Amino acid sequence: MFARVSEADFSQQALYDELCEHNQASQSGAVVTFTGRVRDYNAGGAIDGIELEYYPGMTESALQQLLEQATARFKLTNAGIVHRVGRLPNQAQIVWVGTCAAHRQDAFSAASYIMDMLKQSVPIWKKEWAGDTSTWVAAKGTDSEAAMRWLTDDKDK
Amino acid sequence: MFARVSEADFSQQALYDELCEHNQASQSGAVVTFTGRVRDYNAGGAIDGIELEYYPGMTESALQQLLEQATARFKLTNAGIVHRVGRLPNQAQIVWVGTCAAHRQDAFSAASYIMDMLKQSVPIWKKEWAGDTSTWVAAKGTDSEAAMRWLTDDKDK
Amino acid sequence: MKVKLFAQIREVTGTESLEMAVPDDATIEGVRQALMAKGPQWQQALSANVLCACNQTLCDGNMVVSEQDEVAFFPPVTGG
Amino acid sequence: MKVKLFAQIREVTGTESLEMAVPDDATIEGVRQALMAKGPQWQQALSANVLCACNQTLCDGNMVVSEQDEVAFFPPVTGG
Repeated sequence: MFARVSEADFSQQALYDELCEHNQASQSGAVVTFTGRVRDYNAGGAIDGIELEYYPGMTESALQQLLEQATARFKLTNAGIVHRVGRLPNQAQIVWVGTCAAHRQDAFSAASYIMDMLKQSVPIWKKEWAGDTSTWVAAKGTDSEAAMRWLTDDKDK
Repeated sequence: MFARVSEADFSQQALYDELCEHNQASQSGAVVTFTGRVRDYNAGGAIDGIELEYYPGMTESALQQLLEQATARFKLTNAGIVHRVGRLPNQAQIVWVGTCAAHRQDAFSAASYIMDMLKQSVPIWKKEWAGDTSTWVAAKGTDSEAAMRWLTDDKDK
Repeated sequence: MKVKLFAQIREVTGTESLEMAVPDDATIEGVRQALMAKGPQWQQALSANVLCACNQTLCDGNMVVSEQDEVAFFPPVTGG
Repeated sequence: MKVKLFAQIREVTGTESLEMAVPDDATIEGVRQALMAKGPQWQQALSANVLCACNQTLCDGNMVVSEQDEVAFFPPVTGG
Protein backbone atom coordinates (compact mmCIF):
# COMPACT_ATOMS: atom_id res chain seq x y z
CA MET A 1 0.00 0.00 0.00
CA PHE A 2 1.12 3.55 -0.56
CA ALA A 3 -0.36 6.90 0.50
CA ARG A 4 1.41 10.07 -0.55
CA VAL A 5 0.85 13.83 -0.64
CA SER A 6 2.88 15.77 -3.16
CA GLU A 7 3.04 19.07 -5.04
CA ALA A 8 4.47 17.29 -8.07
CA ASP A 9 2.37 15.84 -10.86
CA PHE A 10 2.19 12.04 -11.13
CA SER A 11 2.55 9.54 -13.96
CA GLN A 12 -0.34 7.15 -14.60
CA GLN A 13 2.05 4.47 -15.81
CA ALA A 14 4.41 4.75 -12.84
CA LEU A 15 1.56 4.51 -10.32
CA TYR A 16 -0.09 1.60 -12.15
CA ASP A 17 3.24 -0.25 -12.22
CA GLU A 18 3.85 0.44 -8.53
CA LEU A 19 0.35 -0.79 -7.66
CA CYS A 20 0.75 -4.06 -9.59
CA GLU A 21 4.28 -4.76 -8.37
CA HIS A 22 3.42 -6.67 -5.22
CA ASN A 23 3.64 -10.23 -4.07
CA GLN A 24 0.00 -11.03 -4.72
CA ALA A 25 0.10 -9.59 -8.24
CA SER A 26 -0.56 -13.03 -9.68
CA GLN A 27 -3.97 -13.11 -8.01
CA SER A 28 -4.99 -9.62 -9.04
CA GLY A 29 -7.35 -10.08 -11.94
CA ALA A 30 -8.77 -6.59 -11.65
CA VAL A 31 -7.17 -3.17 -11.35
CA VAL A 32 -9.25 -0.01 -11.07
CA THR A 33 -7.88 3.52 -11.05
CA PHE A 34 -9.64 6.79 -10.38
CA THR A 35 -8.13 10.14 -11.33
CA GLY A 36 -9.67 13.43 -10.26
CA ARG A 37 -8.90 16.43 -12.46
CA VAL A 38 -9.52 20.17 -12.12
CA ARG A 39 -12.71 21.16 -13.97
CA ASP A 40 -12.81 24.60 -15.58
CA TYR A 41 -16.08 25.59 -13.95
CA ASN A 42 -18.03 25.43 -10.68
CA ALA A 43 -21.63 26.24 -9.75
CA GLY A 44 -20.87 29.96 -10.08
CA GLY A 45 -19.15 29.94 -13.48
CA ALA A 46 -15.70 29.62 -14.99
CA ILE A 47 -12.69 29.16 -12.71
CA ASP A 48 -8.95 29.40 -13.28
CA GLY A 49 -7.73 26.52 -11.20
CA ILE A 50 -7.68 25.52 -7.57
CA GLU A 51 -5.35 25.56 -4.59
CA LEU A 52 -5.16 22.77 -2.04
CA GLU A 53 -3.91 23.01 1.54
CA TYR A 54 -3.23 20.05 3.82
CA TYR A 55 -2.04 19.16 7.31
CA PRO A 56 1.40 17.58 6.92
CA GLY A 57 1.50 14.39 8.96
CA MET A 58 -2.21 14.10 9.73
CA THR A 59 -3.22 14.01 6.06
CA GLU A 60 -0.82 11.20 5.13
CA SER A 61 -1.87 9.29 8.22
CA ALA A 62 -5.58 9.64 7.34
CA LEU A 63 -4.92 8.43 3.79
CA GLN A 64 -3.01 5.43 5.09
CA GLN A 65 -5.82 4.53 7.52
CA LEU A 66 -8.34 4.84 4.71
CA LEU A 67 -6.35 2.37 2.58
CA GLU A 68 -6.11 -0.10 5.43
CA GLN A 69 -9.83 0.12 6.07
CA ALA A 70 -10.71 -0.35 2.39
CA THR A 71 -8.28 -3.24 1.99
CA ALA A 72 -9.87 -5.13 4.86
CA ARG A 73 -13.42 -4.38 3.75
CA PHE A 74 -13.11 -5.23 0.05
CA LYS A 75 -10.53 -8.05 -0.13
CA LEU A 76 -7.98 -5.98 -1.99
CA THR A 77 -4.57 -7.35 -2.90
CA ASN A 78 -3.16 -3.82 -3.02
CA ALA A 79 -4.22 -0.16 -3.00
CA GLY A 80 -2.64 3.28 -3.32
CA ILE A 81 -3.49 6.97 -3.08
CA VAL A 82 -1.59 10.01 -4.30
CA HIS A 83 -3.02 13.47 -3.56
CA ARG A 84 -1.53 16.65 -4.91
CA VAL A 85 -1.52 19.94 -3.02
CA GLY A 86 -0.67 23.55 -3.88
CA ARG A 87 -1.87 25.56 -6.86
CA LEU A 88 -3.28 23.44 -9.72
CA PRO A 89 -4.44 24.80 -13.10
CA ASN A 90 -7.57 23.64 -14.92
CA GLN A 91 -7.35 20.03 -16.16
CA ALA A 92 -4.43 19.21 -13.87
CA GLN A 93 -4.48 15.86 -12.10
CA ILE A 94 -5.51 16.28 -8.44
CA VAL A 95 -5.82 12.81 -6.96
CA TRP A 96 -5.18 9.21 -7.98
CA VAL A 97 -6.64 6.13 -6.32
CA GLY A 98 -5.74 2.61 -7.43
CA THR A 99 -7.12 -0.74 -6.25
CA CYS A 100 -6.18 -4.35 -7.09
CA ALA A 101 -8.40 -7.33 -6.34
CA ALA A 102 -9.03 -10.85 -7.54
CA HIS A 103 -12.50 -9.82 -8.72
CA ARG A 104 -13.55 -6.65 -10.47
CA GLN A 105 -16.50 -5.81 -8.24
CA ASP A 106 -14.22 -5.51 -5.21
CA ALA A 107 -11.80 -3.29 -7.09
CA PHE A 108 -14.60 -0.99 -8.32
CA SER A 109 -16.38 -0.77 -4.96
CA ALA A 110 -13.19 -0.09 -3.04
CA ALA A 111 -12.03 2.70 -5.36
CA SER A 112 -15.43 4.35 -5.18
CA TYR A 113 -15.52 3.95 -1.38
CA ILE A 114 -12.04 5.42 -0.95
CA MET A 115 -13.00 8.51 -2.96
CA ASP A 116 -16.25 9.00 -1.00
CA MET A 117 -14.44 8.74 2.33
CA LEU A 118 -11.53 10.87 1.18
CA LYS A 119 -13.85 13.72 0.17
CA GLN A 120 -15.55 13.86 3.54
CA SER A 121 -12.86 12.87 5.98
CA VAL A 122 -9.28 13.55 4.91
CA PRO A 123 -7.82 16.92 6.03
CA ILE A 124 -7.47 18.74 2.72
CA TRP A 125 -8.99 22.13 1.93
CA LYS A 126 -9.73 23.57 -1.48
CA LYS A 127 -10.01 27.11 -2.73
CA GLU A 128 -11.02 28.06 -6.24
CA TRP A 129 -9.36 30.85 -8.22
CA ALA A 130 -11.15 33.11 -10.70
CA GLY A 131 -8.84 35.85 -11.95
CA ASP A 132 -7.22 37.37 -8.83
CA THR A 133 -9.98 36.24 -6.52
CA SER A 134 -9.91 33.07 -4.49
CA THR A 135 -12.79 31.49 -2.60
CA TRP A 136 -12.66 28.64 -0.13
CA VAL A 137 -14.97 25.82 -1.17
CA ALA A 138 -17.75 25.16 1.34
CA ALA A 139 -18.10 21.61 2.66
CA LYS A 140 -21.16 19.77 1.43
CA GLY A 141 -21.93 17.58 4.44
CA THR A 142 -23.98 18.94 7.32
CA ASP A 143 -22.15 17.04 10.03
CA SER A 144 -18.49 16.95 9.12
CA GLU A 145 -17.35 15.98 12.58
CA ALA A 146 -19.43 12.82 12.38
CA ALA A 147 -18.05 12.09 8.92
CA MET A 148 -14.50 12.29 10.25
CA ARG A 149 -15.20 10.32 13.39
CA TRP A 150 -13.74 7.11 11.99
CA LEU A 151 -10.32 8.73 12.15
CA THR A 152 -10.70 9.00 15.92
CA ASP A 153 -12.26 5.59 16.47
CA ASP A 154 -9.84 3.68 14.31
CA LYS A 155 -6.81 4.94 16.18
CA ASP A 156 -8.16 3.62 19.44
CA LYS A 157 -8.52 0.08 18.14
CA MET B 1 -14.44 7.15 -28.33
CA PHE B 2 -12.19 4.28 -29.31
CA ALA B 3 -12.76 0.52 -29.45
CA ARG B 4 -9.90 -1.70 -30.51
CA VAL B 5 -8.94 -5.37 -30.61
CA SER B 6 -5.24 -6.14 -30.72
CA GLU B 7 -2.68 -8.87 -30.08
CA ALA B 8 -0.20 -6.30 -28.85
CA ASP B 9 0.10 -5.20 -25.24
CA PHE B 10 -1.04 -1.69 -24.35
CA SER B 11 0.42 1.19 -22.36
CA GLN B 12 -1.62 2.57 -19.46
CA GLN B 13 -0.18 6.04 -20.00
CA ALA B 14 -0.86 6.10 -23.75
CA LEU B 15 -4.48 5.00 -23.29
CA TYR B 16 -5.07 7.46 -20.44
CA ASP B 17 -3.65 10.28 -22.55
CA GLU B 18 -5.77 9.30 -25.55
CA LEU B 19 -8.89 9.17 -23.37
CA CYS B 20 -8.30 12.64 -21.91
CA GLU B 21 -7.33 14.28 -25.20
CA HIS B 22 -10.78 15.27 -26.37
CA ASN B 23 -12.67 18.52 -26.78
CA GLN B 24 -14.62 18.15 -23.54
CA ALA B 25 -11.52 17.39 -21.50
CA SER B 26 -11.97 20.59 -19.53
CA GLN B 27 -15.26 19.29 -18.15
CA SER B 28 -13.99 15.86 -17.23
CA GLY B 29 -13.41 15.96 -13.52
CA ALA B 30 -13.32 12.18 -13.18
CA VAL B 31 -11.46 9.47 -15.06
CA VAL B 32 -11.89 5.79 -14.20
CA THR B 33 -9.91 2.94 -15.75
CA PHE B 34 -10.39 -0.78 -15.40
CA THR B 35 -7.69 -3.27 -16.37
CA GLY B 36 -8.32 -7.00 -16.46
CA ARG B 37 -5.26 -9.21 -16.00
CA VAL B 38 -4.65 -12.95 -16.33
CA ARG B 39 -4.88 -14.65 -12.91
CA ASP B 40 -2.62 -17.62 -12.31
CA TYR B 41 -5.45 -19.89 -11.14
CA ASN B 42 -9.04 -20.87 -11.86
CA ALA B 43 -11.62 -22.93 -9.95
CA GLY B 44 -9.69 -26.10 -10.84
CA GLY B 45 -6.20 -25.00 -9.81
CA ALA B 46 -3.13 -23.36 -11.33
CA ILE B 47 -3.16 -22.30 -14.96
CA ASP B 48 -0.42 -21.20 -17.36
CA GLY B 49 -2.18 -18.43 -19.19
CA ILE B 50 -5.13 -18.02 -21.49
CA GLU B 51 -5.91 -17.75 -25.20
CA LEU B 52 -8.58 -15.47 -26.60
CA GLU B 53 -10.38 -15.84 -29.93
CA TYR B 54 -12.61 -13.17 -31.52
CA TYR B 55 -14.75 -12.50 -34.58
CA PRO B 56 -12.94 -9.82 -36.58
CA GLY B 57 -15.41 -7.12 -37.54
CA MET B 58 -18.27 -8.19 -35.31
CA THR B 59 -16.22 -7.88 -32.11
CA GLU B 60 -15.04 -4.34 -32.83
CA SER B 61 -18.55 -3.34 -33.83
CA ALA B 62 -20.01 -4.77 -30.59
CA LEU B 63 -17.40 -2.89 -28.52
CA GLN B 64 -18.20 0.34 -30.34
CA GLN B 65 -21.95 -0.11 -29.76
CA LEU B 66 -21.28 -0.80 -26.09
CA LEU B 67 -19.35 2.48 -25.75
CA GLU B 68 -22.10 4.43 -27.47
CA GLN B 69 -24.71 2.91 -25.20
CA ALA B 70 -22.71 3.61 -22.02
CA THR B 71 -21.91 7.17 -23.12
CA ALA B 72 -25.59 7.98 -23.59
CA ARG B 73 -26.64 6.27 -20.37
CA PHE B 74 -24.02 7.73 -18.00
CA LYS B 75 -23.30 11.24 -19.35
CA LEU B 76 -19.72 10.41 -20.28
CA THR B 77 -17.47 12.94 -21.95
CA ASN B 78 -15.37 10.14 -23.45
CA ALA B 79 -14.82 6.37 -23.23
CA GLY B 80 -12.51 3.73 -24.68
CA ILE B 81 -11.99 -0.03 -24.78
CA VAL B 82 -8.97 -2.06 -25.82
CA HIS B 83 -9.24 -5.86 -25.76
CA ARG B 84 -6.30 -8.14 -26.45
CA VAL B 85 -6.62 -11.50 -28.20
CA GLY B 86 -4.31 -14.46 -28.80
CA ARG B 87 -2.16 -16.27 -26.23
CA LEU B 88 -1.60 -14.32 -22.99
CA PRO B 89 0.61 -15.45 -20.10
CA ASN B 90 -0.30 -15.12 -16.42
CA GLN B 91 -0.45 -11.50 -15.20
CA ALA B 92 -0.64 -10.13 -18.75
CA GLN B 93 -3.07 -7.29 -19.39
CA ILE B 94 -6.23 -8.55 -21.13
CA VAL B 95 -8.63 -5.67 -21.36
CA TRP B 96 -8.67 -1.94 -20.62
CA VAL B 97 -11.77 0.21 -20.21
CA GLY B 98 -11.59 3.96 -19.58
CA THR B 99 -14.37 6.44 -18.86
CA CYS B 100 -14.38 10.25 -18.45
CA ALA B 101 -17.22 12.20 -16.89
CA ALA B 102 -17.88 15.45 -15.09
CA HIS B 103 -18.76 13.53 -11.92
CA ARG B 104 -17.07 10.50 -10.46
CA GLN B 105 -20.17 8.39 -9.91
CA ASP B 106 -20.95 8.42 -13.64
CA ALA B 107 -17.40 7.42 -14.51
CA PHE B 108 -17.41 4.55 -11.98
CA SER B 109 -20.86 3.26 -12.94
CA ALA B 110 -20.14 3.38 -16.65
CA ALA B 111 -16.82 1.50 -16.38
CA SER B 112 -18.46 -1.19 -14.26
CA TYR B 113 -21.42 -1.42 -16.65
CA ILE B 114 -19.17 -1.70 -19.71
CA MET B 115 -17.27 -4.60 -18.13
CA ASP B 116 -20.47 -6.41 -17.13
CA MET B 117 -21.93 -6.08 -20.62
CA LEU B 118 -18.64 -6.94 -22.30
CA LYS B 119 -18.35 -10.20 -20.38
CA GLN B 120 -21.78 -11.40 -21.39
CA SER B 121 -22.30 -9.96 -24.82
CA VAL B 122 -19.15 -9.27 -26.83
CA PRO B 123 -18.00 -12.10 -29.16
CA ILE B 124 -14.76 -13.19 -27.48
CA TRP B 125 -14.00 -16.73 -26.35
CA LYS B 126 -11.46 -17.79 -23.75
CA LYS B 127 -9.52 -21.00 -23.25
CA GLU B 128 -7.25 -21.68 -20.32
CA TRP B 129 -3.90 -23.44 -20.64
CA ALA B 130 -2.41 -25.77 -18.02
CA GLY B 131 0.77 -27.36 -19.29
CA ASP B 132 -0.01 -28.72 -22.77
CA THR B 133 -3.75 -28.93 -22.13
CA SER B 134 -6.23 -26.26 -23.05
CA THR B 135 -9.86 -26.01 -21.95
CA TRP B 136 -12.53 -23.68 -23.26
CA VAL B 137 -14.07 -21.68 -20.46
CA ALA B 138 -17.78 -22.34 -19.98
CA ALA B 139 -20.12 -19.34 -20.09
CA LYS B 140 -21.65 -18.41 -16.75
CA GLY B 141 -25.02 -17.08 -17.86
CA THR B 142 -27.89 -19.48 -18.48
CA ASP B 143 -29.41 -17.51 -21.32
CA SER B 144 -26.59 -16.09 -23.37
CA GLU B 145 -28.77 -15.31 -26.34
CA ALA B 146 -30.90 -13.01 -24.23
CA ALA B 147 -27.79 -11.36 -22.85
CA MET B 148 -26.57 -10.59 -26.36
CA ARG B 149 -29.96 -9.45 -27.64
CA TRP B 150 -29.11 -5.77 -27.29
CA LEU B 151 -26.65 -6.19 -30.14
CA THR B 152 -29.56 -7.11 -32.39
CA ASP B 153 -31.98 -4.52 -31.04
CA ASP B 154 -29.60 -1.62 -31.12
CA LYS B 155 -28.78 -2.04 -34.78
CA ASP B 156 -32.44 -1.72 -35.71
CA LYS B 157 -32.83 1.63 -34.01
CA MET C 1 -22.80 -18.40 -48.64
CA LYS C 2 -19.86 -17.93 -46.32
CA VAL C 3 -20.10 -19.72 -42.98
CA LYS C 4 -17.70 -18.95 -40.10
CA LEU C 5 -17.21 -21.07 -36.98
CA PHE C 6 -15.59 -20.02 -33.71
CA ALA C 7 -14.07 -21.45 -30.52
CA GLN C 8 -15.18 -25.01 -29.59
CA ILE C 9 -17.28 -25.26 -32.77
CA ARG C 10 -14.27 -24.38 -34.91
CA GLU C 11 -12.02 -26.79 -33.01
CA VAL C 12 -14.41 -29.78 -32.95
CA THR C 13 -15.25 -29.49 -36.67
CA GLY C 14 -11.68 -28.60 -37.61
CA THR C 15 -13.17 -25.85 -39.78
CA GLU C 16 -12.73 -22.11 -39.50
CA SER C 17 -14.87 -21.16 -42.48
CA LEU C 18 -16.52 -22.73 -45.50
CA GLU C 19 -18.55 -21.84 -48.56
CA MET C 20 -21.89 -23.56 -49.05
CA ALA C 21 -24.78 -23.26 -51.48
CA VAL C 22 -28.18 -22.55 -49.96
CA PRO C 23 -31.67 -22.82 -51.48
CA ASP C 24 -33.93 -19.75 -51.75
CA ASP C 25 -35.71 -18.94 -48.51
CA ALA C 26 -33.18 -20.89 -46.47
CA THR C 27 -33.17 -20.05 -42.75
CA ILE C 28 -30.25 -19.99 -40.35
CA GLU C 29 -31.76 -23.04 -38.69
CA GLY C 30 -31.78 -24.77 -42.10
CA VAL C 31 -28.09 -23.95 -42.51
CA ARG C 32 -27.34 -25.35 -39.05
CA GLN C 33 -29.20 -28.60 -39.86
CA ALA C 34 -27.33 -28.95 -43.18
CA LEU C 35 -23.99 -28.52 -41.38
CA MET C 36 -24.92 -31.04 -38.67
CA ALA C 37 -25.57 -33.61 -41.43
CA LYS C 38 -21.88 -33.44 -42.43
CA GLY C 39 -20.82 -35.94 -39.75
CA PRO C 40 -20.69 -36.77 -36.05
CA GLN C 41 -18.23 -33.95 -35.15
CA TRP C 42 -20.53 -31.44 -36.82
CA GLN C 43 -23.55 -32.95 -35.10
CA GLN C 44 -21.82 -32.66 -31.73
CA ALA C 45 -20.46 -29.16 -32.23
CA LEU C 46 -23.70 -27.58 -33.44
CA SER C 47 -26.33 -29.47 -31.45
CA ALA C 48 -26.57 -27.33 -28.33
CA ASN C 49 -25.71 -23.94 -26.88
CA VAL C 50 -25.03 -22.32 -30.23
CA LEU C 51 -25.53 -18.65 -31.04
CA CYS C 52 -25.70 -17.38 -34.60
CA ALA C 53 -25.08 -14.15 -36.45
CA CYS C 54 -25.93 -13.00 -39.94
CA ASN C 55 -23.64 -10.36 -41.43
CA GLN C 56 -22.08 -9.87 -38.00
CA THR C 57 -25.36 -9.14 -36.26
CA LEU C 58 -26.76 -11.59 -33.75
CA CYS C 59 -29.97 -13.22 -34.98
CA ASP C 60 -32.22 -16.19 -34.30
CA GLY C 61 -32.78 -19.39 -36.28
CA ASN C 62 -35.84 -18.12 -38.15
CA MET C 63 -33.88 -15.51 -40.06
CA VAL C 64 -33.96 -16.01 -43.82
CA VAL C 65 -30.53 -15.93 -45.44
CA SER C 66 -29.21 -15.79 -48.98
CA GLU C 67 -26.03 -16.61 -50.94
CA GLN C 68 -24.54 -13.16 -50.27
CA ASP C 69 -24.77 -13.40 -46.49
CA GLU C 70 -22.02 -14.19 -44.00
CA VAL C 71 -23.39 -16.55 -41.37
CA ALA C 72 -21.54 -17.43 -38.15
CA PHE C 73 -22.04 -20.00 -35.40
CA PHE C 74 -20.39 -19.69 -32.00
CA PRO C 75 -20.77 -20.67 -28.34
CA PRO C 76 -21.82 -18.23 -25.58
CA VAL C 77 -19.15 -15.58 -25.10
CA THR C 78 -16.53 -15.68 -22.34
CA GLY C 79 -14.27 -12.65 -22.87
CA GLY C 80 -13.20 -9.79 -20.63
CA MET D 1 1.52 24.19 23.43
CA LYS D 2 1.74 24.35 19.67
CA VAL D 3 -1.43 25.42 17.86
CA LYS D 4 -1.87 25.06 14.12
CA LEU D 5 -4.53 26.73 12.00
CA PHE D 6 -5.63 25.80 8.49
CA ALA D 7 -7.52 27.14 5.48
CA GLN D 8 -10.03 29.96 6.20
CA ILE D 9 -9.03 29.97 9.88
CA ARG D 10 -5.38 30.47 8.96
CA GLU D 11 -6.22 33.19 6.44
CA VAL D 12 -8.65 35.17 8.58
CA THR D 13 -6.35 35.18 11.60
CA GLY D 14 -3.24 35.64 9.50
CA THR D 15 -1.66 32.92 11.62
CA GLU D 16 -0.37 29.54 10.56
CA SER D 17 0.84 28.40 13.96
CA LEU D 18 1.56 29.78 17.40
CA GLU D 19 2.87 28.77 20.79
CA MET D 20 0.68 29.35 23.81
CA ALA D 21 0.83 28.49 27.51
CA VAL D 22 -2.08 26.47 28.87
CA PRO D 23 -3.14 25.80 32.47
CA ASP D 24 -3.32 22.26 33.86
CA ASP D 25 -6.51 20.44 32.88
CA ALA D 26 -7.09 22.79 29.95
CA THR D 27 -9.54 21.44 27.36
CA ILE D 28 -9.52 21.97 23.61
CA GLU D 29 -12.64 24.07 24.07
CA GLY D 30 -10.72 26.19 26.60
CA VAL D 31 -7.95 26.68 24.07
CA ARG D 32 -10.49 27.73 21.43
CA GLN D 33 -12.06 30.27 23.81
CA ALA D 34 -8.64 31.69 24.69
CA LEU D 35 -7.82 32.11 21.01
CA MET D 36 -11.18 33.76 20.27
CA ALA D 37 -10.38 36.35 22.95
CA LYS D 38 -7.39 37.54 20.90
CA GLY D 39 -9.54 39.81 18.70
CA PRO D 40 -12.45 40.07 16.28
CA GLN D 41 -10.72 38.12 13.47
CA TRP D 42 -10.04 35.28 15.88
CA GLN D 43 -13.60 35.47 17.16
CA GLN D 44 -14.95 35.25 13.61
CA ALA D 45 -12.62 32.50 12.43
CA LEU D 46 -13.14 30.17 15.37
CA SER D 47 -16.78 30.74 16.27
CA ALA D 48 -18.54 28.19 14.05
CA ASN D 49 -17.96 25.10 11.95
CA VAL D 50 -14.58 24.33 13.43
CA LEU D 51 -13.06 20.86 13.78
CA CYS D 52 -10.16 20.15 16.08
CA ALA D 53 -7.36 17.63 16.37
CA CYS D 54 -4.95 16.80 19.14
CA ASN D 55 -1.63 15.33 18.05
CA GLN D 56 -3.05 14.86 14.56
CA THR D 57 -6.04 12.83 15.71
CA LEU D 58 -9.52 14.29 15.44
CA CYS D 59 -11.07 14.94 18.85
CA ASP D 60 -13.88 16.89 20.48
CA GLY D 61 -13.81 19.97 22.68
CA ASN D 62 -13.84 18.07 25.98
CA MET D 63 -10.42 16.56 25.42
CA VAL D 64 -7.89 17.56 28.05
CA VAL D 65 -4.62 18.85 26.61
CA SER D 66 -1.21 19.71 27.97
CA GLU D 67 1.85 21.78 27.06
CA GLN D 68 3.38 18.96 25.02
CA ASP D 69 0.41 18.53 22.69
CA GLU D 70 -0.02 19.80 19.16
CA VAL D 71 -3.53 21.16 18.75
CA ALA D 72 -5.07 22.10 15.40
CA PHE D 73 -8.24 23.91 14.32
CA PHE D 74 -9.62 23.65 10.81
CA PRO D 75 -12.86 23.88 8.81
CA PRO D 76 -14.73 20.86 7.38
CA VAL D 77 -12.62 19.19 4.71
CA THR D 78 -13.11 19.71 0.97
CA GLY D 79 -10.38 17.74 -0.78
CA GLY D 80 -10.44 15.10 -3.46
